Amino acid sequence: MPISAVNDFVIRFANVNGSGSASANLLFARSILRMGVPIAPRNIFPSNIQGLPTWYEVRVSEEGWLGARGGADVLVAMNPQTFVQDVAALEPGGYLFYDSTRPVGQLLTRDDIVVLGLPLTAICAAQYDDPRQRQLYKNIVYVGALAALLDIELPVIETLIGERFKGKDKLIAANLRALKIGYDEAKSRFQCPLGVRLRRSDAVGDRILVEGNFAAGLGAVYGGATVCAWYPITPSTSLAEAFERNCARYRVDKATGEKNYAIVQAEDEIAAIGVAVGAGWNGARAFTATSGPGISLMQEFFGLAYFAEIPVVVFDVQRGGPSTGMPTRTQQSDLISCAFASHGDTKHVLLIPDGPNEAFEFAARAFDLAERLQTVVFVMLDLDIGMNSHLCAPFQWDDAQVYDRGKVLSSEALEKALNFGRYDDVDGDGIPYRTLPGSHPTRGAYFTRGTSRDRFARYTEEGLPYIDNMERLEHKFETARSLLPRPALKRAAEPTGIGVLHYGSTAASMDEAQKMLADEGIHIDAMRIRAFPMTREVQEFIASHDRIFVVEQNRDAQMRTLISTDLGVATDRWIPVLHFNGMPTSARYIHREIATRLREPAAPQKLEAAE
Amino acid sequence: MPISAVNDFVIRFANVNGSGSASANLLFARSILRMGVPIAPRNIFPSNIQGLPTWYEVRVSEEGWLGARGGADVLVAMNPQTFVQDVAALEPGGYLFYDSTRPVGQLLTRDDIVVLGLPLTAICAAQYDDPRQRQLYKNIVYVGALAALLDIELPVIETLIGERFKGKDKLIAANLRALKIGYDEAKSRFQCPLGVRLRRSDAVGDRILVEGNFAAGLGAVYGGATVCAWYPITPSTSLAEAFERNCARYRVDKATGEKNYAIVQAEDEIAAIGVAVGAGWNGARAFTATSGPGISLMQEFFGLAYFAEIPVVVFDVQRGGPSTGMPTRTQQSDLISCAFASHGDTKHVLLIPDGPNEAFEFAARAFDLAERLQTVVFVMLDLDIGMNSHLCAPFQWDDAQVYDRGKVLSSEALEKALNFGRYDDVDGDGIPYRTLPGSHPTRGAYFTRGTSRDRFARYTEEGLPYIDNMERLEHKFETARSLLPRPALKRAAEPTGIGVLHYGSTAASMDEAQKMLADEGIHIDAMRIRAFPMTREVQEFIASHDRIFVVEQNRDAQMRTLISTDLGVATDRWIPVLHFNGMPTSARYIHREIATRLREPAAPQKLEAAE
Amino acid sequence: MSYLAKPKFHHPSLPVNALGFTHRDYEGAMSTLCAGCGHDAISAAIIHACFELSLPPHRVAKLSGIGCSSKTPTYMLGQSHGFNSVHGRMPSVLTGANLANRDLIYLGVSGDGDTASIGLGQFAHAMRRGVNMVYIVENNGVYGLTKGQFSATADRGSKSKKGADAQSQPIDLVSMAIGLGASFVARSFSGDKAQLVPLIKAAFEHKGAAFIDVISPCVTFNNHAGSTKSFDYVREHNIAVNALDVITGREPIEVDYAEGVSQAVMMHDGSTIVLRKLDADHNCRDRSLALATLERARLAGEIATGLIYLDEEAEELHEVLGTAARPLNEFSERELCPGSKALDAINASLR
Amino acid sequence: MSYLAKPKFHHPSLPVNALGFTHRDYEGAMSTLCAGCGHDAISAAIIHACFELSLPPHRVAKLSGIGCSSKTPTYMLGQSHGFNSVHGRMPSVLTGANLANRDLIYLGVSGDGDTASIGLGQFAHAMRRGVNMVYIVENNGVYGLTKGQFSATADRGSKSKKGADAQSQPIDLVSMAIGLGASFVARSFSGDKAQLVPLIKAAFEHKGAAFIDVISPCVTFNNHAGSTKSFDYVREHNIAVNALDVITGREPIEVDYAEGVSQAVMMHDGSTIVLRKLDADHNCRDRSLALATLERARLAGEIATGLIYLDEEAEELHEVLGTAARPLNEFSERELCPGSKALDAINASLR
Ligand SMILES: Cc1ncc(C[n+]2csc(CCOP(=O)(O)OP(=O)(O)O)c2C)c(N)n1
Ligand SMILES: Cc1ncc(C[n+]2csc(CCOP(=O)(O)OP(=O)(O)O)c2C)c(N)n1
Ligand code: SF4
Ligand code: SF4
Ligand SMILES: [Mg+2]
Ligand SMILES: [Mg+2]
Repeated sequence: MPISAVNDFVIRFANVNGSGSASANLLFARSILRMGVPIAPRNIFPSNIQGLPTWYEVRVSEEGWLGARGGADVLVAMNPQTFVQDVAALEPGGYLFYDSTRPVGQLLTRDDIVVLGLPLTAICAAQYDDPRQRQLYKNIVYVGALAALLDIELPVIETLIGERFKGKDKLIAANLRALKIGYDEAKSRFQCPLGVRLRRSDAVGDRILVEGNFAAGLGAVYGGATVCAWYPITPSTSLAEAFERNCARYRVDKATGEKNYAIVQAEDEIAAIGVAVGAGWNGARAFTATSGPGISLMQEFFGLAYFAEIPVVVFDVQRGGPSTGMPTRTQQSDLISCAFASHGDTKHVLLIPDGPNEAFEFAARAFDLAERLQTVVFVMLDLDIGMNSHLCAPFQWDDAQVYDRGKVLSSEALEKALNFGRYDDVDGDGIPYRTLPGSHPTRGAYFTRGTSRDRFARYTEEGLPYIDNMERLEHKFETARSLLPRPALKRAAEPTGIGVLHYGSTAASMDEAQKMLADEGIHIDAMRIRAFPMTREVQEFIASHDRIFVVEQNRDAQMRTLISTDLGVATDRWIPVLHFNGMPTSARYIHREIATRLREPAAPQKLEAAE
Repeated sequence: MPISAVNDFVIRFANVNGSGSASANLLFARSILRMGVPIAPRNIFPSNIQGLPTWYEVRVSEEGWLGARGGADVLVAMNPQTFVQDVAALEPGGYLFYDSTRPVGQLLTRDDIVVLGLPLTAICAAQYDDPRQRQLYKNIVYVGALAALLDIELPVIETLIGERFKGKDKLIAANLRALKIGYDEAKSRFQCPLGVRLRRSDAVGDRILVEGNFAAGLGAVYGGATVCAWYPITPSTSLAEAFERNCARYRVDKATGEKNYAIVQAEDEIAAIGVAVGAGWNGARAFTATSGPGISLMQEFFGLAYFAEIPVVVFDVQRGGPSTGMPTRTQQSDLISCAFASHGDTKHVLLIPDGPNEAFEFAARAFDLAERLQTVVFVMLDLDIGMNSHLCAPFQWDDAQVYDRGKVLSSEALEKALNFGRYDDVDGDGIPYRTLPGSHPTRGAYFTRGTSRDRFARYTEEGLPYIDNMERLEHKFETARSLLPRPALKRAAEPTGIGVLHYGSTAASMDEAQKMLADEGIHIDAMRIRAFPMTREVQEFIASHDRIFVVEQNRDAQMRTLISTDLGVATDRWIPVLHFNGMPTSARYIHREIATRLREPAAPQKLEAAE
Repeated sequence: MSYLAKPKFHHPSLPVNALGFTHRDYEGAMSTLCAGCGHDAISAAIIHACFELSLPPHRVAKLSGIGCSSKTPTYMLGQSHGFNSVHGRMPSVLTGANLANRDLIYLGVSGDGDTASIGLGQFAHAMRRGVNMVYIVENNGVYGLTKGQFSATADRGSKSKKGADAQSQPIDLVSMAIGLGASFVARSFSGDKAQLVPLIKAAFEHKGAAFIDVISPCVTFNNHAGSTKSFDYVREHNIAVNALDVITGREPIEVDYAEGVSQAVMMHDGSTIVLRKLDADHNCRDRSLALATLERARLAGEIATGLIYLDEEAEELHEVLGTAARPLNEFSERELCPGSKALDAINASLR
Repeated sequence: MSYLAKPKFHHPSLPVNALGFTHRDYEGAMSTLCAGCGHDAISAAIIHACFELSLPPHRVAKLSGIGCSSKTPTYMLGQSHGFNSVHGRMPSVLTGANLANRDLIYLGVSGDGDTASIGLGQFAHAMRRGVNMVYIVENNGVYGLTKGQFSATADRGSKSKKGADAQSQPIDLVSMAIGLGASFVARSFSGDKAQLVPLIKAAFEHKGAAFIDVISPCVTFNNHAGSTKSFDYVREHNIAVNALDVITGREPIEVDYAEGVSQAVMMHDGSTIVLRKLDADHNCRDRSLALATLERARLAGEIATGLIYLDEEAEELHEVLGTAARPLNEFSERELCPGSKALDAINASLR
C-alpha cells in the first residue's frame, strides 16, 4: 500500500561524491521552502573528495518537525554502488526513483515499494553530446522529474534558477531546458503526482535556512572579532571561511581597501590558539575554530589562558571521535575535553547552541563573556548544526547594545589607579582588572605568566598567594554562572516526575519526541542546558523530578559527568539515552528509548548500571 | 620551655640553591637512619638553578610517621635572605642554630626559642683559605655541630663519609676534619645534647630510603621496557634518568657492549609519546615520563592509543598546576586530564602508587597491563613521591613470574588462525588479538588507524561497526577493572559510619591522621584508592559509610569527579579535604579538617556546597 | 566497497621477481583518491620499486600521517602492516617503530601539509636523528583532503583555484633536509615515473634517513593555470640534475657509461647506483654544491629534480645509539629483567 | 626577594637619552640566573640598545617561552608589558599580539631548546610570515633550566658536563632562518657586547622578521672543555663577517668609511646602518652568498658572526595581509559591527 502524505515525508538522494549533484539537490530543497513548506535537509558525505557514496536527505514537515526522522519515503537512487542498501532502507510503501538506463533486474527484490524507473542517462545522452554536460544536466533532469512526481510548482524552481545564474542567460536557458525535459518525461511516463507530494503552504514564515557554521562565523563578525587564527579541519573549516567571507564584505574600508580584521591560517592548531591568545592578551577580540583533534592539541594553551586569564573564544564544531574518528559524522563528545581542558585544576565556560540562530547569538555573546571573565569561552557546535542547513528564526541584532569589553583600565583610569594589582580582586567578583600593553608610559605594566604569581603579578612559589589566586579563580567561575544563558525549559502539559535533560543539536528531535510521547499520554518535562557551569535552574529541575533522562549524542554520557561534577548529584539512577553512531539523533530513537525504559523498573544500583 | 623529645622531631635546614648544602644535609639524614631511627627528608627548592632559597626538612619519627608534619623544632638557618620567616616558623620552645659570624641582633625578636649561634663563616675562614672550600666545608662543619647537639654517633657519620668518598682518602680526611671541627666547637660552646635529640634504635628494619622516580625508573627496567622517549621536565626528569642509569648498568651486553634498550630524548612531548606509541605498536615495551604540561601536549596521541589500541605506559609525575604553575611543588591535579584524556569518548587506566615501593611495583606491572589491555596505562606519581626520598619496604621481585605480553598472535598461531580480525572480540572480554609487523609473510597484516574501522580493521564510516567497536572498547574497560590493584582498606578499631577516601602520596599523612583522630575517640575507616576505573570495593565502601571525606591534593576534588563519573554516586554531601598549596599535605592538616568538619552539621545541599 | 581484497591467483604469464612475487603481490586496496591524482602515480612507483627490488612485502612497515597522501599506504603493499597515525606526527611514530625492530624496512608517506605545516618540527628532528627510513612527501602545495587551502610549500604568488595568492615564503623541504643532515635527499615529479622509480629504489638501498620530495599535482584543487604545482607548470619548469640507475647486487655493472659525466656509488647493502650527471655544476656528494644547485634553480625559477644529495658514510640512529643488533621487540624477560639478586643488592645500597 | 622594584630616582649626573630616560629606566627586576650566565649579558645588551635607540619603554612588548633565557624579559624593560607564555610557543603568541596592535615594538626572547627543539615549527612559520619583530635566541646548546641536557643546537660530538657526546646533527637556526625568508638574520656572542649591541639596534630598526642567534654560554652546565658552546671555545672560533654602525635619523653619517669595504644601508624608518666588511667573500644582501658563507664557516669549524643576511625590501605580515593602519584593538563596535540593517539583508538572502 503506497504511502500517501502531503507536506510530510522524507526524501533521500543517493549520489556519488563530486558528481555535481549537490547544487541540484539544494535547488530541489529550496523550491519546497519557497512553496512555504518547512524542510530539514541533511548531507551525509564521506571523508574523501571524489568517487565515494554521499547521501542528501530532505525531511519535509509542514508541522515543522525538523530533526532527523530516520527512514525514507522517497528514494532517488543515483548511485549503483549503494543501490541495494539504499532500497532496503526505503519505508514499506515508499517510492523508488532510479536511472533505468541500465537494468537493475535481480537487484530489485522488494515488492512492497513503488518503482519509478527513468532512463536518465539515455535521455541525457540523446540530448547532450558533451559528456560533462550529460553528467551535470542529468541532475537537473531528475529535479524536473521530481517536480512532476511531487507536485512542485515549476515556476518556483525556474525563479530559483534565474536567481542563481543571474546574468548568465545561456546557463539559465540550458538549466530550464533540462528541468523541462525531466518534467515532461515524468509526466508522460508516470501517473503524477504520487501519493507523497507537496502543497503550497505558509508554514515557513520569516524563518531562514542557514548552516550553523555560517551563523557562527557571522556572529563573530557582529561580536567584533578582529583576529582569527585557524587550521583547516572538518567540520569547522566553513566557520572560519564564513568569517572571512563576511569580513571581506563588511570589514573592508571602502576608501582605502584596508581590512579591519586579520586572519591567519596557522601551521597547526597549537599555533592557531597561540595567535588567538596573543591577540586576546593584547586587547583584540580573537578566536579560533576547530574540531576534536584540534581541541586535544590546544590543551596546553587552554590551561595558560585559564591561569593567566586571557580572553579568547574557541569554536568547537564537534565530530565523531575519538582520535581521527569519523571526520564527517556528528557527535557531542568533546564536552569533558573542553570543560576541564588542560592539566591541573581548570574549569572552562561552555556555551551550547541548539542551531544556527543560537550559534549566531552565542558566537557574538562569547566575546563579551570572554572579555568580561578574562578566560577561554568555548562555543560547542557539532557537524549537524555546523554543516547542515537548518530552518530557524532570522538573526537579530540590537544596534543599541554595546560590547562589554570587561575590566580594562584605560590610561586615564591608570592615572588615578593608586596601586594596580593585576590579580587583585577589587570588586569581590573574582574578576581582576587588566591593562593593555602600551597604554600608559609609567603605570600598569605587568608580566603575564603561566607560573604562580601574587596579586601584583610577581612570580612566587609561596603557598598562600597561590591559594589566594586559585580560590579567586574558583570564585570567578561562580560569578560566571550568573552571566551565562539560562536553560530552556519545555514543560509537559501535565505535572510530571519525569524530566529529560538535553542540549545542543538534540533539541529538534527532542521536541518532536516530547510531542510523540505526550500523544501516547507519557508526559515529560524537558530542559535544554545551554551552558556550563550549570545555573541554579538545572539543579532545581533535577531536584524536582524523580526520574531523569539525559539525552546525548556520545557514548559516555559526558554531560552527566559535567552535571555530577558541578552539582554533586547522584546520577546512578539516571537513564542515559545515548545516540552516537555519527548520525544526528532522531525523535523516533529518543521516543523509543524513553518509552521502553519507562516500562522497565528503575535500574538497580550496580556497577554496570553506573557505566 | 625548650622542647624535649627523643627520636621524634622535625629539623629544617634553610640554605641557598647551589651552595652545595644538599650533600651535607643528606649525610646528616642518613646518619640518623643508620642509628636505626626512621626519617622522612624533604626538599623544598625553587624553579631556578642558583641563588634562590631552598629548604631541607627532616622529620625524625621512631614511631614511623613519615608524612610531612609541618612546623620545625630545630632550625638550621644558613640563609640570611629568609632568616626572619624561617625563625617565625619555628615551634615555641624550638632551637635556632645559625651562623653568628654576622650579628643578627634586632632580627631576633622571639624570646620563646633557644638560640644557638656558631660563627661558622669565621671558623671556616680561619681553617681554609680557598673560598670554595670555605663554602663547601662550612656545610660539613654544621653537620659536625649538629652531631654534638643532637647526639648523633660520630662513627656513624664517619663511616658514611668513608663509603661516599671510597678511594679518595684526601677527601675523606678533609671531610672528617671539618666534621670534627664542628663537633668540637659545639661541644665547647653549648650544653650538649639538646632536649631534642637522638637515641640508637632498631625501628628502621630492612626498609630502604629511596626516591619514587628512581623506583619507577627501576621498575620500568624490571618490567622489560626497551624503548623510552622523553623530554625533560621537572619533576619527571629524574625518572627517565633513573631508567637510563639502570639500563646502563643491567642492560648492556658485557661481551659486545650492545644496548638492549633505546632511549631517545625527543624534541618535545608530542614526539616523545609518538615514539613510544610507534614502539608499542611494533611490539616493544615502551614508555614516556612527563608532568602536567606534557600531559596536555600528549592528548591527541592518548586518544589515538586508546582508539587504535596500542600498548604504551605513561608516567605522570604531577606538579603544581595549572599551566606552568608551580614546577617545583607537588599536587595531585592531573587526574581528570589523564583519566579522560583526549577529545571524543575516551577513558584510561590509572595506577596510583603511594610511594617508592608501589612505584616500583606499579611501574613494572603497568607494562603487563598495557599489553594485556592494548591501551595507555598511566602511572600517577607526584613530585613528593618522585623527588623526595622515602623510607619504604624493600623492592621485591619474583623471578618465577613472566611478563604478560597480552594477546599477540605469533606466526605459528597465524598459520592456524582462519580469519583474523584485528578488532574481533574473540574471547568476549573486549580485548582483540593483535599481530606484529613482519611476523608472517601472508597473514595478519592489517592497517592501524585512528579513524573508525570494522572488526577487520577496514576503514568504514558506517554507524553499526562504529558502535560495535565503541561498545567493545567500553567492555574492555570493564575487563580492566578486574585486573587492577584493589584499594587498600584501613579499618578503624571500632565500627564507624565515617569513611575517608584518599590516594597516592597522601597515605603517610592519612595514616597518622587516622591515628590522631582515633586517639581522640574519632573512629574512621580509610580506603586508599590505587587505580582507576574503580573496583567494586570502592562502591561498597561508599555505600557502607554515611559520612564520606575525600582527601586530595588539588583544588577541585578531582578524584570525586572520577568516582561520581564511574559509579554515579551522589557526592554533594561528601566533604572534600583539599590541600593544594604545593606542599605535601600533613597529618595535622587532615586531622584538623576532619575533626572540625565532624563538629559541624552535615553540609546542606546547596550550589556553593556542591562546588 | 573499495576494500574488497582482490583475487590473488597468479596468472602463469605474470612476470615474477627474485622472490617469486608478481607485481600484484605489492598492490593494495583500490584507491579512493580523485581520478588523476598525482598521489596514485606515486603509489604505483613505490609498488614498482618494491617489486623490482624484490622486497619481502611483509617486511615493509608503511606509516603515514593524515591527508589524501597519507591515505595512500592503504593502496599499496597489502601484505605490509600499516599505520595511519595522526596529522603531522608520522616521523615520531616511525622512529619508535624503527627502534622496536631495526630489521624491518620503513616507508613513511606524508603530504606537504602533514610534513611542512603541522609536521615541520617532527620532520626536522627525524632527519637530524638519521632514522633509517624512506620518507616520501607527496607535495601538491595544498591541503587536498580539506579542500585545497595552501600549505607551507605553496610558492609565494602561486594562485589558488579561487584566485587568491599564496602569501608566505615557501618551505623547500629538500634544502631543509640537507641542512638538517639527511643523508639521501632527492626531488622528483609524480608525472616522471622514469625518474621516480629509480630514486625510490635507491632510497630503499640507502642506510639512514632518505628523503624524497615528490611534486604531485592535486588535480581537483591545484592543477589550474597560475599554480606552480600543476602538471603543466612542473613539466615545464623541472630540470633534472642527474639520472640514476640502480644495479642490485646480482647484476653486473654495465660498462658503457661515459667517463666523468657518470659516477658509480656503492650502497651499504652491496648494490650500486650509477649517476649520470645532467647538470655539470652539480655534485650530489658535496653538500655545499648541492645547496648551491638549489639556490641557482630557485633564482632561475626552476625546480631541480633528481638525487640532490647523498652521503653513504652517515650513521643511522641505531648505530648512534649503539642498540643491539637483534630487534628490541624480540628480547625475553630473561634477557631484560635483572632479577631478584640484583634487586637485593640495590636494596642494600639504599640503606 | 629579587622582585623588589629598585628606587627610581634619577641621579642628576646620570646620562639621559633623546626621550629623557636614563639607562635605569630600561632595566627590570634583579636577575635570578646563575652568576656569569651569558643570558644576563644579552639582557644588558638589549637594555643598552633600547636606551641608545630611545625606544619608549612602554611601547615595547616583550614575549618569551619557557627556560632560563625565557625568564630574562623579567630582568629588562620594567615599564614594558611582558608575556612569559608556554614552552616553544612564543612565536605564535607574539604573532597574535602583533596582529592586535601593529604599533608596538615586539621583542621575542627564546632559548635554543625553546626555539630549536620544541619550538622549531613555530619559529619557522613565524619567519615565513615575516612577523615584524626582533627575535633573539639565547643559544647555549643545552636546556639550562632542566639541568643541562643537550638541545637541538648542540654540535655533534660536543661533550656534556658528564662527558656524553651530543649525538644528532645540530640545527643551525641562522641558515634555517635565511632559507625560511627571514629578512634580517644575524649571529653574535653574549661575550661580544661591541658586536651585539649594534646588531640589536639594527634589528629594532628593521621592518619585518629580524632574527639574532646569540651564542650564550651556560656557565653551570655547558661551559667546560669539550663543549662547543663554552666561552673559551666561542671566543676562539667565532669569525665576524662584518662590523656594524647604526646611525639613527638625527645624526649625520660619518664619511670616513673606506670605499668598497663599507656599505651604507638605509633602514625603512630613515636611519642608516653602515656595514664594514671583514670577510671579502661575504655579502649580506645576497642570499646565495650568505648561505655560502655559512657553509664555508661550517666546513672550517668556525662560527660566522655578524649581520649574515639583510633584505630591506621584504614585506612584513601586516603589509601582506593588508590590515588597517590603525591597531585592530582600537576599533569600536561602531566600526566593527555591520548592524541590524545589514543583518536584515542577510536574513532575506537566506529565504
Ligand atoms: C590535528 C588535525 N588537524 C587538522 C586535520 C584536518 N586535516 C586532515 S588532512 C589535512 C591536510 C592534509 O594536507 P597534506 O598533508 O598536504 O595532504 P594532501 O591531502 O594534500 O595529500 C588536514 C588539515 C586533522 N586531521 N588533524
Ligand atoms: C611543555 C613543556 N615541556 C617541558 C618543560 C620543561 N622545560 C622548561 S625550560 C626547558 C628547556 C629550556 O631550554 P632553553 O630554551 O635552551 O632555555 P635555557 O634554560 O637553556 O636558557 C624545558 C625542557 C616545560 N616547561 N614545558
Ligand atoms: S583532493 Fe587532490 S590530493 Fe586529494 S585525492 Fe583529490 S586530487 Fe588527490
Ligand atoms: S643554568 Fe645555565 S642558562 Fe640557566 S641561568 Fe644558570 S648558567 Fe644560565
Ligand atoms: Mg598536500
Ligand atoms: Mg638553552
